[in-house]
Amino acid sequence: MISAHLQAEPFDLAAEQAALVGSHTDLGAVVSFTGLVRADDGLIALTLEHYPAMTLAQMQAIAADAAARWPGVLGRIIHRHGRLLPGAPIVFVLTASPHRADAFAAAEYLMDWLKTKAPFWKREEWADGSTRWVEAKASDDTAKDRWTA
Amino acid sequence: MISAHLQAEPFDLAAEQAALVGSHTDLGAVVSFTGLVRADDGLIALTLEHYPAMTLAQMQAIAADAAARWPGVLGRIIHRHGRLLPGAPIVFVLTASPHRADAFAAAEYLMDWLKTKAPFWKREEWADGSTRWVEAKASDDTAKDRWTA
Amino acid sequence: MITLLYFAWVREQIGTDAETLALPAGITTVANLLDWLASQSPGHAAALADRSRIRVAVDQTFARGETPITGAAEIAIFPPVTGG
Amino acid sequence: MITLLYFAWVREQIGTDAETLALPAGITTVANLLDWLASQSPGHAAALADRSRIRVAVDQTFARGETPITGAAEIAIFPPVTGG
Repeated sequence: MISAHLQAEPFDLAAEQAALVGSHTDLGAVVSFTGLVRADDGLIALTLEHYPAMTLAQMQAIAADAAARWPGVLGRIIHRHGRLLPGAPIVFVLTASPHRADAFAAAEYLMDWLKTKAPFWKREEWADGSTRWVEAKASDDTAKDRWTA
Repeated sequence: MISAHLQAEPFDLAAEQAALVGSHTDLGAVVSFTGLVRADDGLIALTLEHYPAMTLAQMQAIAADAAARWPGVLGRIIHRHGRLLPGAPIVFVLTASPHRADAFAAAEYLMDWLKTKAPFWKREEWADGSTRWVEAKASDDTAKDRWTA
Repeated sequence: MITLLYFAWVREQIGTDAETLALPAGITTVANLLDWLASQSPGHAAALADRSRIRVAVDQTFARGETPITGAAEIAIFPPVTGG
Repeated sequence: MITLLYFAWVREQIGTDAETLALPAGITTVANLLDWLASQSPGHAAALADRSRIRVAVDQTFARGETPITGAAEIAIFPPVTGG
């Protein structure tokens, strides 16, 4: 079971990990990924726009897909939306499994999707007052393609 | 810079992550791995014996090696020793970098080493009163070999 | 009647985040819809000028130019997603 | 004088975690040392019976059978490490 969450609020790494592991005693490996808004030179803020009816459904679909590929993996993915400042946490993936290889593989798979295919659009605000919509990156498409080839 | 720590005490995931990221604003990706003592059927406790003069030095060497392979990565590795109960955290790797691929790769590299090459010996205590020294696993050697081939 | 949703710079260039309208006869695919929409205002024309930069979801499922839209309730038009 | 350290079941079978002793002449490699040590007591013999299960560090560096030990201060003898 891998759950998906879409929210404006920040998330609490330690609380999420404690909740996921819970009373499961067969888990030997827990992997977390936290994505932060990078303070690229002069970046003031990043705003994530999403498609309310579709974005969470797509996140739930990839979570179900990953759970089917790695049946022993428990996990959760969280993505924030709205206006975020540099340094803020923006995306979170947590996976747990008996052994480390599956936990790492599932976390990387989910992150490749979240970074490239999740229905978000990002608008950057710069110190000079300009704004810019981030373009989709070809390099991220390539990382995702490793899994579909 | 990747630091190495050897201790009997538990570690605090959120505090470690906050300390590592600190005031760095160029970090977009933070990966953590937490290894837990798995409660295999009837396991009462696991005791980790180490070689005081050598174990930490070896951990520091692999940390320096990983830092040289992935120059943009910051990190820390923590390994506990002594007697640990099922569910207890035993090993921790934290990496941070501008982009996710390096953070994941460095974390997996460090974990492969820690799980196979770190100078620890593990003794299991079982519910029937017996104890057993854990044997080195061939499968873990194989995972490590991916990096030296 | 069909609801059209716009996101990101498509929304900004068209000047609204949603509109509900009746499609003329003969508009049966995503490609037909984009051609017709582009003729509706200078904003629509500008937003849809470069079709390689436009993505479409029909009833919340990613679609292609030849995807039929007959009977669809909600069509979203947006730039390629940039992920998180 | 040289210090020998034992870990895990090697320590348990030999019955001590450390001993300091003078090596006889001719003990110049790790292999020589293990052969000689195995003759010192039934515990030593049992611990060192299967050399494929024995690993050695000379002055805190992993060593092989042919590694010279002349001048070494500390030699540790232990099972293959099992990691964390």
